Amino acid sequence: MVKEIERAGIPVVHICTVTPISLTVGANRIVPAIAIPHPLGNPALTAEEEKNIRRKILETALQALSTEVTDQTVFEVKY
Amino acid sequence: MKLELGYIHIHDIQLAAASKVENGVLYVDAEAVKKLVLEDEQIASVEVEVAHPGESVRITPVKDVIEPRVKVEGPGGMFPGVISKVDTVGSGKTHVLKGAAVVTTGKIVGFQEGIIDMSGVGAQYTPFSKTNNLVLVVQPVEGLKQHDHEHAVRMAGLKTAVYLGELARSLTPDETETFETLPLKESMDKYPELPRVGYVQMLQSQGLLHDTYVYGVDAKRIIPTVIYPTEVMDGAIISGNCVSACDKNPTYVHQNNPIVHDLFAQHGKTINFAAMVITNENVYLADKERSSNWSSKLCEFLGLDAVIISEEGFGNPDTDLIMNCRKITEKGIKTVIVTDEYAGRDGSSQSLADAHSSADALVTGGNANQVITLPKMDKVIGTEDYVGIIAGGWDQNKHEDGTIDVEIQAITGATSEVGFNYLSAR
Amino acid sequence: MLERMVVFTNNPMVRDALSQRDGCKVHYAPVSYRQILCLARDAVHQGHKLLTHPLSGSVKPGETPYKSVAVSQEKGLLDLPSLSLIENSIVTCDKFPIRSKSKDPSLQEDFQLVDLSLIMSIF
Amino acid sequence: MSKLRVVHYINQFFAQIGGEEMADYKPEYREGIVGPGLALQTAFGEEAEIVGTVICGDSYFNENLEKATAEVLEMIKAAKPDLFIAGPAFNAGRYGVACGTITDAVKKELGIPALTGMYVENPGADMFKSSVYIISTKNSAAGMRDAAPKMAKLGLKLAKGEKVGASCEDGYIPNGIRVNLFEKERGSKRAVKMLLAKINGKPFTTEYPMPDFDRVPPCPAVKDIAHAKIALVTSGGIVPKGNPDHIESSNATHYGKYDIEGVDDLTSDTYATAHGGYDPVYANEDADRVLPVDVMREFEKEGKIGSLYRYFYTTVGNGTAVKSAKAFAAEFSKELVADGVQAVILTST
Repeated sequence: MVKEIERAGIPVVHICTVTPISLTVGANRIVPAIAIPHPLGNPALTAEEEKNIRRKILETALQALSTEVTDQTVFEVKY
Repeated sequence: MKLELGYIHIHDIQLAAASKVENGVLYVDAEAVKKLVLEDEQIASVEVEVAHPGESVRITPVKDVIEPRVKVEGPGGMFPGVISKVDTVGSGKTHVLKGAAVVTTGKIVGFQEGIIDMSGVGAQYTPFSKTNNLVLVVQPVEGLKQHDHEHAVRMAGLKTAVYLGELARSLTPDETETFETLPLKESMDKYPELPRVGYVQMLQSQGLLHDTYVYGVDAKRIIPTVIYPTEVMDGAIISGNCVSACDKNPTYVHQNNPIVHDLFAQHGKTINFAAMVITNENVYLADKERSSNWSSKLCEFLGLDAVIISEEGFGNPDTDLIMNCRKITEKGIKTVIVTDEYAGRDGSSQSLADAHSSADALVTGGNANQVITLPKMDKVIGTEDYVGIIAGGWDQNKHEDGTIDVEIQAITGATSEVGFNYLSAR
Repeated sequence: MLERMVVFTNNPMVRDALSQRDGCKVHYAPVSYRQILCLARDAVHQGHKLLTHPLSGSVKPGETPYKSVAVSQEKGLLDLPSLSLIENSIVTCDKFPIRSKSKDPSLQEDFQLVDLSLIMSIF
Repeated sequence: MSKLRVVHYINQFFAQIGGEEMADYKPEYREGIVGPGLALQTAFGEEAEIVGTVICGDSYFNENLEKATAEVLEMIKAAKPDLFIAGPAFNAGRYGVACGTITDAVKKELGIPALTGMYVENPGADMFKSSVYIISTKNSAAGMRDAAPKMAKLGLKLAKGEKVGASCEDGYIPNGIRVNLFEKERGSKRAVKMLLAKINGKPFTTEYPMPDFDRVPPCPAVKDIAHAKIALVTSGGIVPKGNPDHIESSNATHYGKYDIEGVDDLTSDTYATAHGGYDPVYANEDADRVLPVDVMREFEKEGKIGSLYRYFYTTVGNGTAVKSAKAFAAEFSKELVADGVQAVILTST
C-alpha cells in the first residue's frame, strides 16, 4: 500500500509498530510506533501523557516528511 | 563407503504355494506372509492381495510402501535398528526386487488416507501405479491404541518386505549399479576441481502419524547429522508418517531417494556429491532454530559449495525449510529447495506458509489442492469408507456413478517433495 | 530445556493431560482452530513469545477442529519471529475451507489424540 | 463448424499509418487483416478468421483512456467476435498499456475471450498480467514469428473454452494462478540441473518465484510542511462506529473513505476498528491510538501543518491479500493526487 501511494508521487511516512515489516513492504520513511494493538497510544498512561507521546510520534513523522532520503530510513522518536 | 545394488527385475507378482522368484515373477506364499504378520499379537487378521499396473484396482487407505531388499554382503541387515541390529549399513552388496513393492493399508485413525489407483487418471499421479504391489490389509485386535496400531502396521510391512527380499539373496542380478561416497579428506583429494555438493534432507518429526526413524531413533530426538547416502539405500531411514499422502516420503522413497540417485548420476562428472545431512521438523520452535543452526553449521564444516534441501510436509516444515535455506545461504553456500504447494483449488492462494528472498531456486512437486475426478474401480483393496474424510477428500465427493472427486493431496506420492514424481506447477 | 509456557488449546484431551504439568499453564477455550491461533496472536502482540509452531501437524486447518499452541509465560518486547510466524499462520489457515467431516463425532477422539501427540512431542 | 470470428487490435505504427507523429490517430475499424494480423491469420489456419482490425493511436488511447476504451469497445462489439486479440505490443510501453486496457475491458465488459501479448518488462505486463492472459514475447517486432503461433494457440483454447495449461506450457506471463503440469524429468533431476546452473552462474528459472520485494524510490521531501495538505491513511481498520460500509475484518473486498470535516477527536462513541488482526479493545476505547485525528487537528490549529485532508482512508491491513491492498491504494492515491494532497501519514498496527 505504502509503495502505491509513493508511486503516485506523494511522499508518505509509515508509522508502524513492526519496522522490519515496514522495510519489507517497501516504505522509505518509517517511524516506529508503540505496540500493535495501540500504535499511537499507550493505555497504561494517563490521557495527557498518552497524547504527549502521540504528538512526539507525529512530530517525528512530519520531520520525516520534510527530510530528503535516498534509501529506506527509520526515524526514531525521541521521547 | 561403497555399495553395489543388484537389481532383479520383477514384472509380475503372483500368489502361489511357495515363495520364490523365477523369470522375473515374484511368487508369494500368502499363508507364509500371514503367519509372519500374525506373529504380532496386536494384529487380529491380515489379508494378502496383489495389485498390478493397469488393473482396475484402488488401494486405500495406504499407510506405507516398502521395497523388498536384502543385504548379501557387508555389515548389517535391512532396516537397521528396527528389524536388524544397529550395525552401520550402506556398504557391500544389496539385492533389490526392482518393480515390486509391499503396500500396507489399514485404518489407524478415522481420517487415515492415501490412494493408489493402478489405472485411470489417478494412476498418472502416483508412482506406485507402476510397481507390482503386494498389499497387506491389516486389522488390529479390538481396542488397540492408535500408537500401538501404527507401530504394528509399520512392522508388518517391514517384516514382509524383509521376507520377500530374502528371496533375492542367492539370485544373480539382472543389472548392477555402484555408489560410493568417500570420507571427507579422500573425497577432496580425489576431486579437487569439482564443486562439493551436499544434500540436506528434512525428516517429518512432529508426533503420532508424523514420525520418521533413523536407525530406529525417533527423528525428533536427533540433532542434525551426517549420513552416507548409501546407508539410506539399506533402509537406515523408515517412515512412520501417514498423514498428507501426497508429500510424505514412504519408506520406498527413502530407500530410492531420487535426489541421492540423481546427485550420484552427476558424481565425479560435474560435481563431487560429498555428503548427506539429515535434519528434522519439530513442533517446538527452539528445536527449529537449533536444527537449522546445526544443518547450516554441518554444511559449512563439510566445505560444501552447494546443497539441495528437501522438505517433507506443509505448514510447520515450511518454517524449517526457509530457516535452513536462509542460514545455509548465509554461509555462502548455494541452495536449491524442493517443496510442494497448497495454492488452493483455484491455484490463486499463497503457495507456501513462509518465504524468504534466499529461496530463489525452487523446484515444486505441484499444487496439492488440484482437484481430479477418479473413476470407479472394479476392485478396492482396503476400503473407500475414508475417502471422504482423508486430507484432500471432502463431503459429498462421491458421485452416483461411483466416481470420486479428490484433491491430489489424497494420492500417495503425487506431489513428492524429494522430486520422486514428475508433477510440477507454474 | 523448555520455557515456562501457556498452552492455548480447544482440545479437552490436551487440557486434561497438561493441567497438572509443572511449568505449564493451560488456557482452555472451546473455540475454533482459527480462534486458538488468534488467542496466541493476541498474546504475541502483548510481548509473549511463541514456543510451538501454530501450524503443527499435517492434518490441515479445516480438516481437524483441534489446535494447541504454546507461548511463553514470560512477557518481554514484541518478538518479531513470533509475530511473523503467527500472522502468516492465520493467513494460511484462512485459505483452507472448513470441511464438515471435521465435526464428525466419530472422528473427534482421533483428531484430539493427534493434536495431543503433536503438543506432547515437545516434552 | 464455421470459423471462429476474431477481431484484432493494433496501433498506428503497426497499421503503417505512421510513427510518433501519428500517435493521435483516432480509433478506426477496418474489415479484414491489417499488418501483423497476417502472421496471426497464418497461425490460425482454417480454424479462425480475422474479420476486422481496430486501429488506434497510442497517444490518443492513453490520453483519452475512458473515451478511447469506450469507442474501441463499441467497434469490437459491433463485429461480434468469438475472440479478441490485441498486439502484441512487444516493448512499446503505451501500446502495451492500451493492449492491456482494451483486452481487460473486452473480457470484463463484453464477456468475450481475449488475450494480448507483450515483453515481460513492458509496463503494461505488470499492470494486466493478473487480469488477462498476456503471451510473453521478445522485446521487438522481430519476435512476431515466435509470438503469433503462441497467441493463436492460446486464443483458440480460450475461444473454445478449453482448459488453459501452465504458463510455461501455453507461453503466457505468469499470472499468479498456479497450474499443475507433468514435466519430462522428475523433480529431483530438475533440482540437480537447477543446482548445476546456479553453481556455474548460468541462468535458471525457479519454479515458484518468492513474492517480490520491489522498491519504489523515495519521493522528494515536503518543502513547506507548515502549509502542506496532509492525508491520514490507516491499515488499522478504523471506521465510524457500526462499520457502515461493512468492511470485512480480514480479506476485505473494499476499503473505506470517511469524511472527518469538523471531527476533532475520535471517541469510543463515534469510531472503532473493523480489523480482525489484533485485539480491538484499545482501538475501540480511543481510535486516535490508531488514527491520530486529535493531534493532527491540534497541529492544524498550531500551524505545524497546512491542513488535514478532509477524508481518511482505511483498510484492514495484513489480512487483506497483497494484490487487493495494492489495487485499493493505487485507486485512492489517484484521488489524493487530484485533491492536491502533498503528503500522507500511513499508520499501521
